[in-house]
Amino acid sequence: MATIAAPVERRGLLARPVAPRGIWAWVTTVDAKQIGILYGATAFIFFLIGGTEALLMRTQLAVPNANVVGPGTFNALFTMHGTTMIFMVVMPLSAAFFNYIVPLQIGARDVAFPRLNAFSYWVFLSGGLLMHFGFLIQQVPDVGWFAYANLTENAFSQRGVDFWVVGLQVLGVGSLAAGFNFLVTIINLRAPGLTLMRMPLFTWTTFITSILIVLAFPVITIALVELMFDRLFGANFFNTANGGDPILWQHLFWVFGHPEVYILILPAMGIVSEIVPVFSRKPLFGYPFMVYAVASIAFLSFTVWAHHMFTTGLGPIAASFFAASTMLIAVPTGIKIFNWISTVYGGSVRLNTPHLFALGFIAMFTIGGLSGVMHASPPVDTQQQDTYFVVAHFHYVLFGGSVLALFGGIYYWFPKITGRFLGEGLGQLNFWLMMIGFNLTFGPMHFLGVDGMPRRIFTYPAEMGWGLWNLVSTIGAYAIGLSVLVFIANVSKSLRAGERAGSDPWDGRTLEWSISSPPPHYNFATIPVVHGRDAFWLEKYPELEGHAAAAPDERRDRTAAHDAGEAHGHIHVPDPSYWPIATAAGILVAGTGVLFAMPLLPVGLFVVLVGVVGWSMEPVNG
Amino acid sequence: MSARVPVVEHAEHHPGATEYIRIALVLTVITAAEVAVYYVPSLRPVIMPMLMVLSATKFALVVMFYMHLKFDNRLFSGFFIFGLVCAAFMITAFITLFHLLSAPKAF
Amino acid sequence: MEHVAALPAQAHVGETSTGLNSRKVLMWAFLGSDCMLFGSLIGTYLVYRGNYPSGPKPSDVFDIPYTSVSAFALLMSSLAMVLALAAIQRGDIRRLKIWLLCVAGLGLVFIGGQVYEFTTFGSEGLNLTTATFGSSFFTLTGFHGTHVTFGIVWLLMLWMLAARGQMTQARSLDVEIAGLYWHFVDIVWIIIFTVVYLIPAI
Amino acid sequence: MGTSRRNLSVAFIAGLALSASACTQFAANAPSVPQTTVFPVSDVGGLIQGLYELIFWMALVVFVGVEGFFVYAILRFRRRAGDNTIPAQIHGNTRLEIAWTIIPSVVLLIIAVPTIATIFRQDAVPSAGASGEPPMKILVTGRQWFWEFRYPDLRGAPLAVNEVHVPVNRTVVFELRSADVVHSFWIPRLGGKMDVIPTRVNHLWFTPLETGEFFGQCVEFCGIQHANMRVRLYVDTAAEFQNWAARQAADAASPASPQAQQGAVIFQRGACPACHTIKGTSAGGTIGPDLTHVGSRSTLAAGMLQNTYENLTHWIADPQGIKPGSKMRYPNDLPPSPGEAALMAAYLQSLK
Repeated sequence: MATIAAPVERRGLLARPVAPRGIWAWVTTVDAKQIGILYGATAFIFFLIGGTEALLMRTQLAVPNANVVGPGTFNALFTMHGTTMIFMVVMPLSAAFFNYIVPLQIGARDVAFPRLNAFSYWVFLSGGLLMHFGFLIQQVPDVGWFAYANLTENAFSQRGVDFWVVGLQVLGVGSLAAGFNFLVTIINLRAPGLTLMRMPLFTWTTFITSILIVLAFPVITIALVELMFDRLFGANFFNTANGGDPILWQHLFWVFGHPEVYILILPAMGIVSEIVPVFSRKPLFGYPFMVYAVASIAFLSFTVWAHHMFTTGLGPIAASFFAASTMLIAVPTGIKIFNWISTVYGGSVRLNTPHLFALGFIAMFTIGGLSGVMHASPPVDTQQQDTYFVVAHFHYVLFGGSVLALFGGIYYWFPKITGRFLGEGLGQLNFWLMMIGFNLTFGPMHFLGVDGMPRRIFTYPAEMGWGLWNLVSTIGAYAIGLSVLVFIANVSKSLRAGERAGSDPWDGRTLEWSISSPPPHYNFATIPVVHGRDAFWLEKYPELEGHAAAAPDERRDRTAAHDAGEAHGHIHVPDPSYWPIATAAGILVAGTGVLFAMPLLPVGLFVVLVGVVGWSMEPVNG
Repeated sequence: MSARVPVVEHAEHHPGATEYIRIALVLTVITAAEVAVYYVPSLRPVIMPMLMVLSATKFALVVMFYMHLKFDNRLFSGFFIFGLVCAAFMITAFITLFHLLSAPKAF
Repeated sequence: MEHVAALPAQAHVGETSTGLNSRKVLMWAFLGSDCMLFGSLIGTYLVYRGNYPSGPKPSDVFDIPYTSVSAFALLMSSLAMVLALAAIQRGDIRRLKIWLLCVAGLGLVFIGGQVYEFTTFGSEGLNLTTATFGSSFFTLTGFHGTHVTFGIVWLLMLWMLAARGQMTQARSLDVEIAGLYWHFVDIVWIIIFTVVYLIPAI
Repeated sequence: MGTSRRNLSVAFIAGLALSASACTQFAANAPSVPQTTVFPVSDVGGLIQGLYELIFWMALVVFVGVEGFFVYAILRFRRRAGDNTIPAQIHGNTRLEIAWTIIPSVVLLIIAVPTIATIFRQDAVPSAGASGEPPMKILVTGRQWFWEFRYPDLRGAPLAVNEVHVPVNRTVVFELRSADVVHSFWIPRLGGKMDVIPTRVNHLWFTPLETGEFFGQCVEFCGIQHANMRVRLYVDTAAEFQNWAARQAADAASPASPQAQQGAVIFQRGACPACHTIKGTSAGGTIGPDLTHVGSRSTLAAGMLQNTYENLTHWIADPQGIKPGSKMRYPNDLPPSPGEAALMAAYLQSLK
């Protein structure tokens, strides 16, 4: 898009905004750190929305024959809960860390395409809004986050599906843009000496996640286009009356959907791989094997999708193939768990809040992995598919996994981002409440699944014998809710009066801890040169790794270097720009047009065109 | 130790105009062959593999020479081939699942 | 401990870890990604290719000589594209402009052909709503046509810049990246031409 | 490492093992949990259960081993207050990596081999069940939101709705079709589920080994009333089954009581015959469930209500109140009066 860049001396359509303040600073920012904060804050708001939806569902299911919400509302709740948590919470929270942390970890001043980065965020926000516009007219998506055809055809559904289709399509554009950006950033903006096999593991998982995004999202894009053509123009992709096959949707959806699972979990694994070594004061055990494991999980994730479809009548040959490929994924996953445990083993283990969350991740993810092996076996899966056993499984992976790790990441990097610690006492309370609440909520769902309770039912009769565990589960859900309130209290307290954190509060190992907290606008006054894995640790304790001890004056105080850099005033960071948000606004208008008033569609597309032209004409200044 | 490397645009060998035109001639011949094959009834039994080989050859020629992948950085080949392999796997799987292993249709 | 001089953050200015231009890396990543996009479309088409219970069969509507000509036009546009690139790499802006126009012109021939073909098919009773064959055929070829159209706009913008004297030998990368995109669109059609048009629907 | 800490980790591991086995015990309440998946009463159910138990126990061993060692490692290497030493910087151990690549692979192979064997066994319908008779075919149609069953091989091709009967020890093959969207047919104690997909025919078979009443329900989300698309399967003795099938094949009984006769008139005069069939009368609609023997069913509205006179009256008078979104609607949404509903209920109750 930005390839037809004008020569530097020419002015664009609009002058680039110069270092504005206040709200305009956020609107026009192209600084990855600020964009990271925008991602994080927005995702957290969506987390509260998605969490509220979950609590409403749990309230309805607490006792048999409850009548808190009706069936239509319940279906909308689980659809929006799933969609929100996946696309508007876990992915953008991961993106928040990609934005804030990855450039710092690789010793870069920004990402490869700063304006594209801002565009990704605004498109993500637009997609989230489009998805929620249905609430305005009481037409909320209600066909599940998987939206199985042919329930989504006009004959069987209402307008809610349109909001899902358009919203997800737009969210996909944002994800793709971010995926490309981080792929190129990690390839091209590494500090000198930071070879691939020296990259911090979080950077690695970001890299692999970006590859997955780039290859998986086109597939859902096409599936959504086909569904949209069916709904808007009378195409027949999934219209069974004219030969459409609902199974094709399932295949396309899961070709995307399974890599998507790893898009959700790999960044979390990266975060854990950062936290555990720091708080065990040991390098990550088996680093190269961890990298190979991540890469092979990513590769295999494109070959296993039909394990979501074992009950569709795949036939024994296909079922055997997908069962075998699925089981294969357990091997690299196991390698990761064993390596984390070995990192702890023999270490000097501090049980601060970030570490508690990371260790909690390992313990809970192991459970999710083991239940995953159970329904990797198709015959067993025919008893577990679409029951609460599966709900338990993927919440152990995505909540016990992703969410715990992301909270760990917040506790870990909060001092870097704000310069203040989150409260340790409230943090511990947060962790234990969440851990207990989580296990109370999702542990009993294993029993409910074994007891034959299907997913996505808004009610059940008392005679089914599911009352007790549902009640326990609901109580647990409220405990999770409480733990989130504790977290909010902790953050707001820390932002006002948190204990000051220095540049390196945890005795960190990677480059982000080598600069001040919060980092300066330009990240690094001088681009560091990397001599090995755990670059900052190596710089602090060269003797531990058998390197000659550095002369004292070479142990640089980077904060001082920053002041020097600022004083020199020669550090170039990209100027803010209006075009990313303008282009994204065009997409928002176009999407709104498809949903409410077609005449708005060309208007929106015109705004996009103006945005792209303005963008490409904009002077690219350093 | 690898430091940052200045971006060098044209360090590699690029084929010249003559070579480009020669490749275009080959592409033309193959296209003609494809269309010709289509009209020869006696080739019907083997038309599928024949056409696939012919178009794969065209595909490879354009990618290797016009897109310079043969001479360019292996990273680019990596990206492209990984995408291509994933797509090919998906398409092969679809054909297998829908046409070779498919359950009987209910029409 | 050595430190390299402060570097601008933009990748396309100055140095990168790999020595590769970031925009070119982006384009190749995009092409890998686009493989999956067209992979999904072709996959869908192959699932549905035999399904035309009512409407016309592919063999009823396809005009192979006609489509061969437009496929050939697109193929030759790739030749013009590499010649345009060779021209700017030599610093020959005059030839660059000629070849760019030539590429865009051949692209327009292709698009014109597609518009005519779609119209003819429509009048013969094959459209997006004609069973699943129609849906998947028009979506696949339509997506490709959109790609071509976008490419034409891009090339014409490059031509405009060249006409205004803003393209120099130093900016040959701009042409190279547009060329990568254009060749990709061409190879996708090589596949589509074979899979959709030539291999007869059985 | 102090004794107390060792005791703690031993206690923790024991606790894990205990709670895990408690899981199986809690799930083991077969009588009070009608849809339990782990007390199979069919041959296929037994096959699946055997495989499940193998994987479950292996997973449990791995679970206790990994989590136990993990907790041990955390407790054992906890940093003491004031201790600021840096532990040995161990980067890895290739032999260990190879070991924990190979061992899980072997474990997975132990799971994969019987898995694949079971996939093929579950796929192949046996030529005869324990009773020696050939498999009986039952055509199943999933609809929003009820189930229809037809017995094409039996005399009079009997039909049943939401409650399906099969003879014990005879293999039954369900041919699954959908009339609208994707459903999934599942009676947990008889074996695994199979999706019911429009444009496709899927098969599910099992040989019931015990008589009794077994619960099931649709398990693929199929719209607003997905939760209320239940099914009951009755495994009868061969004789009971013959009787039942003969009754189902017969035409509807003529109404005997005056109320029932009045109800029949109202039924036939109203909009009901447009959607419902009552064999032996002129009502021949195919949109809603067949009502020829509705009085003999134990539940109404796909398992929502007990089939009593009061419930049926209520259901006829206010279907949208009981089952919002249900396809049971009246023209202009004008339901019959309570009196008419009661008379029709009397009629339908008489259709045993």
